Amino acid sequence: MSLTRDEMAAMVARDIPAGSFVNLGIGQPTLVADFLPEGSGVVLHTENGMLNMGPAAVGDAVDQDLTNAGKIPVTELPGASYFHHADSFAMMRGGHLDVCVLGAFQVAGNGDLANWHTGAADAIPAVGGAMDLAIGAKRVFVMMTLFAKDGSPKLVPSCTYPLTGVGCVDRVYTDVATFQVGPEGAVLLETFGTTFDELAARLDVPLRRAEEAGGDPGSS
Amino acid sequence: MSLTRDEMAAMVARDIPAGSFVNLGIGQPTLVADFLPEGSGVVLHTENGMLNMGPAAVGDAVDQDLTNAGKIPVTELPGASYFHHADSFAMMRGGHLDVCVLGAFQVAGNGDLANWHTGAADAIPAVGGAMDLAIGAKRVFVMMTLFAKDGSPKLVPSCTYPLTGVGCVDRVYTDVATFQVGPEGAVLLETFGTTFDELAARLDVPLRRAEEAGGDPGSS
Amino acid sequence: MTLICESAAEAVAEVEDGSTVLIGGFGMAGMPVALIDALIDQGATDLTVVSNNAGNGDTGLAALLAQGRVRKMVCSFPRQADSYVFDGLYRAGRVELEVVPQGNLAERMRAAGAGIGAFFCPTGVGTPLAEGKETREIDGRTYVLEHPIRGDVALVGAHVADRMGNLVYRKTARNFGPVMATAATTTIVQVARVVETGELDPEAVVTPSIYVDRVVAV
Amino acid sequence: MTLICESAAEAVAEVEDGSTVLIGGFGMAGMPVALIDALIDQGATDLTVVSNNAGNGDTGLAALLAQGRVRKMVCSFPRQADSYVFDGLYRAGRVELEVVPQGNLAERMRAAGAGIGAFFCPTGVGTPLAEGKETREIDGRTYVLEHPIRGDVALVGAHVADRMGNLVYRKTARNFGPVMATAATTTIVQVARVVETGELDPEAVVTPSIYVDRVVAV
Repeated sequence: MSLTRDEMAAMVARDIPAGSFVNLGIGQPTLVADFLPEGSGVVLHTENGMLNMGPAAVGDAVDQDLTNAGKIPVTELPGASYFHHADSFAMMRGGHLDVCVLGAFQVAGNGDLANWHTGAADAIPAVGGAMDLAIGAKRVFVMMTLFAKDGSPKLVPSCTYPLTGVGCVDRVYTDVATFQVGPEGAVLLETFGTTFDELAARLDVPLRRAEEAGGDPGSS
Repeated sequence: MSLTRDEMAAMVARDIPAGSFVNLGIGQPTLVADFLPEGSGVVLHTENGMLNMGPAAVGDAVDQDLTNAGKIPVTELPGASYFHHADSFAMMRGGHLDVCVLGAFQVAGNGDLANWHTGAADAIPAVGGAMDLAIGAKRVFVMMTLFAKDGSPKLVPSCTYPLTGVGCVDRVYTDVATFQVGPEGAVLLETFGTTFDELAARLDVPLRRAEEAGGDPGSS
Repeated sequence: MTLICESAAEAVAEVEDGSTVLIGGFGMAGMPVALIDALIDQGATDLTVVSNNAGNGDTGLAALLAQGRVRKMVCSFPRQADSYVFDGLYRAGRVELEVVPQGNLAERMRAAGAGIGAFFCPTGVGTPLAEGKETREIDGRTYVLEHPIRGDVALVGAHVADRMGNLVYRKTARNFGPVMATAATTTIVQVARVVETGELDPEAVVTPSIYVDRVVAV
Repeated sequence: MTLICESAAEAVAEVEDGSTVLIGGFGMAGMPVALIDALIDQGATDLTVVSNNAGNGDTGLAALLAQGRVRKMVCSFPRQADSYVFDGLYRAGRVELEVVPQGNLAERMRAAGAGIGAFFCPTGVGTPLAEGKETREIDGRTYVLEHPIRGDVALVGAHVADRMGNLVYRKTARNFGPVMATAATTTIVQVARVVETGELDPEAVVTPSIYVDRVVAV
């Protein structure tokens, strides 16, 4: 069985070490927050200037001065701090975040990331903080479906969409498999309702098994 | 009659526009604070991270966590703010201070400043914030005696001591005269107990009278 | 010295045609809506606007855009669910767009305020947004050279000012305000209220008065 | 995650020989004397120390210097009325000295913390301290290229920490602390007291917990 979005988020949450400083980007990756175990000590950063962000705000807790990077009202946990945008991005770009989780249009076997522009001629380009997050965090996780709606793979030998960052992705969490990517190429770590052979047949990117890659790439 | 140090400080204070943001460096220039008229609205900056610094602290007001750039205990005025060193020097280097008053070993007619190192072989070099102040403030005033103890002039055609900044000084306040310096060379603005001719004879730097220089360089 | 203004109209009275205007806010948080509305009434046009987004709904920056007063937008993320005003103008070729990674937008304004001539930055290397820009390898990593973004005017939304112009902000509405205040020749701030000098904690002031030219409580 | 230590000795236990150690303080204000004393006991040697001054009197940094544990000082202003320990070592050729303009010292550490590869800076142009450095004219002004200063360890004196490691400072003792905290691999902080998480105002936190590794109350 392939994973639901929530199950994918849970897989990502599982691989975030306790006490990490983490940025969950916008959209789907923000689901990861719901699956961090209680007492994990994970501190969430939001690019718009806050550490120790809490869950989405509901009811009376909604405050238009307190939103996440997706402009969704959120809450503040004890021990939070606020800072301005240059300080926030200095934190990202200076390599202080342990993990960043992003969505993607495409990831290449070498870790190249394309998640800001489809390259379509009539698309209005919008990058936000994606390029800063892509190069800033110590480890970058991507969370996406492995195949686009038209069935084309999103884990590719080389990105055809405009790049967000070069060789910046470490892990790819998808609905049917988890991969390690980087200078050594793509390594299959886990499958969900599919097999190495099925995936190797559908993907153009050269794929190795974790056992072949050596070491224990699954460890954090 | 030549001016005392206090009288020199009063001359500098006279030329600081109301409401200016001002840095008085260390040593003699800090005397200028005592001669700012009440209600001038001048805000003093100290490089170690404070705006709206008050007078020197005495008695119980001495607090080792509150000092000026010369490490002398000072006080805080209402409306003060504290910031860290990178923010403090960004304020200086970004050109936000209106006036900075510095001491000097030598000033050249073109505005070059030498105030950090005598060039002596056995001197321990120490620059502090002098180079940042020299290039940062909108206007740089120097306050010094015109002649060294050995009688040699400190306003010179070209600095022989190592430079602090290039062409950065606007005004030179001395015990016997006030000068404008800069790309147009040295212009005598005022004398105290001496004359243009006497000074022209003792100084090697070409000297013009304010009338020759045209305009009204004495205005702020 | 900071001028405490009676109205937003007075605060923005001197904005000139052709100005580069830095506008704070991240979405609506920290957006100086009263100042933008006053700028719309004031009439300055042919503006270059630097702001993270390109307007939401029909108010604030979106309204300024709708009036055709913006020649060019410099922003990181124009595309939002409710950015239809900008979208329409852009597709009609009636506004220029320079997309800048959000961190570069902030750091380039910080550089303008801090007297930095240019800086080598790790963001965007190997992407279309670095095309044509100088790159350099330093200690084994590749960087792109980025230049300051200066404003003639900054419009900032803060929370409280004292009468000297010291500012504090509120939660994530702080965002670009403190950086823009340092990067503009004239910084104009709207606040919820103005308090007497001495009422703000000097340890908690975020934008010192030196960066603030005009304040209006709205 | 920040470790709240029982003693200064525990806080500095892992400093290694040959480390670059950033030491906060401007004169004695903000000087982390307890951490320096613990470092003296701990024994790490062959250190490069980055600090604004080169020690006052016989305590703190001066005592570390007196023990011959510092190979090189990087500072803006070694010469003070009571810097006799450094003066003696320097004149005897027993310590190297790199003099850096104070603003460059701060900005180079800020660059290290912010991921900036290098920056063009207006300070020092045409002076001996820029000799041999790359210069460039940008928009009619000449700048010198300056590079980051990174620390293996930062020793910082702050005022209050919460148990997560968020910090506030006190008056001008803030000085280099917040910048150094961002520029070092391991940041070790001495405070007057540690409070429960949630007791510090999130709007007034100066150094967020992400930059703080070890805290000790002294």
